[in-house]
Amino acid sequence: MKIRTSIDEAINDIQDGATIMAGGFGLVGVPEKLIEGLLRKGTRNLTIISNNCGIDDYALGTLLKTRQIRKMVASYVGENKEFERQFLSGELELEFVPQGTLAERIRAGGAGIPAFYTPAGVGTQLASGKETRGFNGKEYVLETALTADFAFVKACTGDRAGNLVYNKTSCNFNPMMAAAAKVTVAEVEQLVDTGELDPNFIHTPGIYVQRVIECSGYEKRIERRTVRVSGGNGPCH
Amino acid sequence: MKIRTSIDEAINDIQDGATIMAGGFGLVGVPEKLIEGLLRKGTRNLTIISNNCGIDDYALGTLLKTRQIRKMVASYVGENKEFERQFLSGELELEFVPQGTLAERIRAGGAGIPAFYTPAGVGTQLASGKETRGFNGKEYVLETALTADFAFVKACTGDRAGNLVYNKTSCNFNPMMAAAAKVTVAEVEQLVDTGELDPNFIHTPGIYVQRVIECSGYEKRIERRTVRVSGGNGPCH
Amino acid sequence: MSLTREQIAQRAAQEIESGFYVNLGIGIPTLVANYIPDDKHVVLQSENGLLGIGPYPTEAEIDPELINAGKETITMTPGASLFCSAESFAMIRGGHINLSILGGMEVSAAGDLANWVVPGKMVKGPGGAMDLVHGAQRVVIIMEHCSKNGQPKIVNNCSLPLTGKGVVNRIITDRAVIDITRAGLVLKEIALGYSVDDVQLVTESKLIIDPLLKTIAVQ
Amino acid sequence: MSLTREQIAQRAAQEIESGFYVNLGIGIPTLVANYIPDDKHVVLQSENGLLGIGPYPTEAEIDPELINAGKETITMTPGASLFCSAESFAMIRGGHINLSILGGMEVSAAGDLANWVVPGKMVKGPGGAMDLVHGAQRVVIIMEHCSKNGQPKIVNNCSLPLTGKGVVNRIITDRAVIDITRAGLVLKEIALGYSVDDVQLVTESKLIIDPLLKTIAVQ
Repeated sequence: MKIRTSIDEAINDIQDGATIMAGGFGLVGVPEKLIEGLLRKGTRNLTIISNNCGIDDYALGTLLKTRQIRKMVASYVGENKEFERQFLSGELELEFVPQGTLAERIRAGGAGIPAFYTPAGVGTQLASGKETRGFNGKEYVLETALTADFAFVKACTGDRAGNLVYNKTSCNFNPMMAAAAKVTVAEVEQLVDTGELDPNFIHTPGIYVQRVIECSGYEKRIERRTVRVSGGNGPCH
Repeated sequence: MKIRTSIDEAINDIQDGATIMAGGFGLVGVPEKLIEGLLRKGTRNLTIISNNCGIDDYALGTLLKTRQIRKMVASYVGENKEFERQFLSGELELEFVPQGTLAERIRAGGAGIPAFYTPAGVGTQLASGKETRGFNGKEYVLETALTADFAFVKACTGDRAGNLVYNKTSCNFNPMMAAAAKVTVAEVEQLVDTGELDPNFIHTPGIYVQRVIECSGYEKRIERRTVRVSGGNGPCH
Repeated sequence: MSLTREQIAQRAAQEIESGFYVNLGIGIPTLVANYIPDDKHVVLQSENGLLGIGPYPTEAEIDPELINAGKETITMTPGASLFCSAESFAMIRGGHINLSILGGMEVSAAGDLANWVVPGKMVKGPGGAMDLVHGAQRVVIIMEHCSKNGQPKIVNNCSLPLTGKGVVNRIITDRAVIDITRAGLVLKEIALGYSVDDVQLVTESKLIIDPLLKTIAVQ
Repeated sequence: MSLTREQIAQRAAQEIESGFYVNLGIGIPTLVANYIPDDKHVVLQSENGLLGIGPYPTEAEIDPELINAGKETITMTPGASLFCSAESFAMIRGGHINLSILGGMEVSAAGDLANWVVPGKMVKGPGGAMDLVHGAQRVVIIMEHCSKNGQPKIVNNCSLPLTGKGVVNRIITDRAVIDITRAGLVLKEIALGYSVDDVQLVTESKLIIDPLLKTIAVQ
């Protein structure tokens, strides 16, 4: 019942003005097929919660060109010229959130925690106007949960029950987002039968995922291709 | 550097009056060898944070007979006669915490979150005297982080870097406790070389674990042995 | 005739819809699983860290490290997942569980629940009940209609320490099915052989009679 | 002679002790990894969800889904672990990282850090820096001693928007190593060829001279 057979079907009920979380760090673990679907669908006036905003011709960056995004909630948006242009002209609203606070606010949204205290941002403009409070001699800022109408997540493998497994650093924001939205749509590179995944090693339990779609032809763009000479050691990290 | 070769060595610096977290739910995932070590060592005046308190002749229950526990922080302590006697006589201090709040307070302790709001316990005696606050029309109680001097955790497999993997429902409170203590001691059934565990499927990253000891001869007691007739269906869950 | 424990469980199973994620409490609620029809796709959650509780194991299948929240040995269904207690209660608190069926000692007309302190007995602790009553989308309480002394357990105000305030959606007893609504308690179903007056007599709060009042359908 | 970028990285690597878990910021801090001696056992954390960063991959080893926080392709060391961003920042915020080495634009005498807003440029966002400066047990900032206009970057009060207040433990520049203490800024080491006066001249706040003042040891 969770399986969808086309991206368009998987997102057909997303309305203009929706709030959408999208997984990924840089260009890794990005739900690229679902974002392409949103581009085709032309849904407008979107609030997007995502750590980054893609690049000009890939991932969330493509939705900027078509002016589908009204507001962006992110920790870092550095790699995108069109973003800069729209923000400076006032077309695009932007809320910066420290990366750890962003991750924790999304986790809180999925975990029924309405608010929590964190040290990140205290004394900076990102905490200005927010309530602060001392615990054990240190000052913390109160941050509230983030939720969304939809979450777009990208996994390596999924099953028919909605269980997901991520590959390496493509995990990033995907699991928390899966839990924090009313409807979570997961695009997976490989769909397996229920029971094939080891229950001990599920990253996102199926309860958090309402729709699963198997996709192929992933670009998996590389933002900074850094290599060492084979056999060599340096530059080593 | 994290590997210890005897339980006694692994816990030799625990002082009277220490606060110790111990993993496990019921009798599953209990660090039974470390608790036996504490019994041998005779450390007294302990504050124990654990979901349950074992049974009279196994796990944390054994430390009650020897009066090593001064205070217990738990969600459920139902299976223990000596516990009842000491509590009713006033020898043992007891703090009840709703199970989800206990899990989240320990997670907060390891995650640098000093306090958070939760709905559990609002309007009950467990929230009496605690600060409450409304968010989006619902009332929540402020709960603070729990930390400890030591955490005792039990894993199925561990490596020399301190990475841990748990088996089935023996996971329970172990991962959060591993992160919430100054010194975490992990007893494992199988110690493998660093690099043998799949990095994608580590339950507790090694950064949280200061000491690892391989143990054998696990009892793994069963509290309620419930079976169905082979081939039959009912009672089915 | 009042419903047996098995019949209460049978009636409670009718609360479960296909596609639901359900948490069943310890005791009679655990029996509810036996009455979920095979054609309903239901996933049972256990707050000690399992989604997808299967049948009890055969002797050969027993794994001491696979238990439910009642500490019984169990198995897993295909598609099950295992996780830590923080994730388990994030799942519960975050509203991802469609339904929780729990036992009760007292329920008030306002939906307050008391089920963790047994009068005259050592207090064992709340376990996960205080989290479940706030987290589950719907909370159904199953219990005997009266105490052993014949006193009402559905009351204007709970006398026992609360598990949660205003958290119960429905009560299923051996004599009736009652909804907690803003207007008050609504009598929805009644056990065969009981009259509305019979049920009101053992219910402290005034009952509103549902115009579609039915007989509880159990076998 | 002022230290080169590589020499600053080399000096910063001396901050790392065997057994440390370390988070290195983007830019020059990333270079620090090249100067960790092989006999030190050090685990590098990347806030996008990896503990145990290894060398850059060979062409054959490249995995587009294995990157560091600077979005560079990398490998993993034996014993590495992968996790989600919430866990990664729980690890950072919870004080489990022994040391974070980050770049800086201004540091105040009170240890305030400004490093996320570049004057006259589009603000890209704080990334994980605001979490790291509070979470790591020790924060070391590496930067040029002066701006391109020759203005001091170690100041009484930061003029740029802050990343964190009172968070820096040590500053390593091309000319000096300076500790932030309750008593004030303490000059610990000085680059070969510079005098104390030279360094004070380009430092807005008054320096306390450590009695054991040394020359920065780099190659």
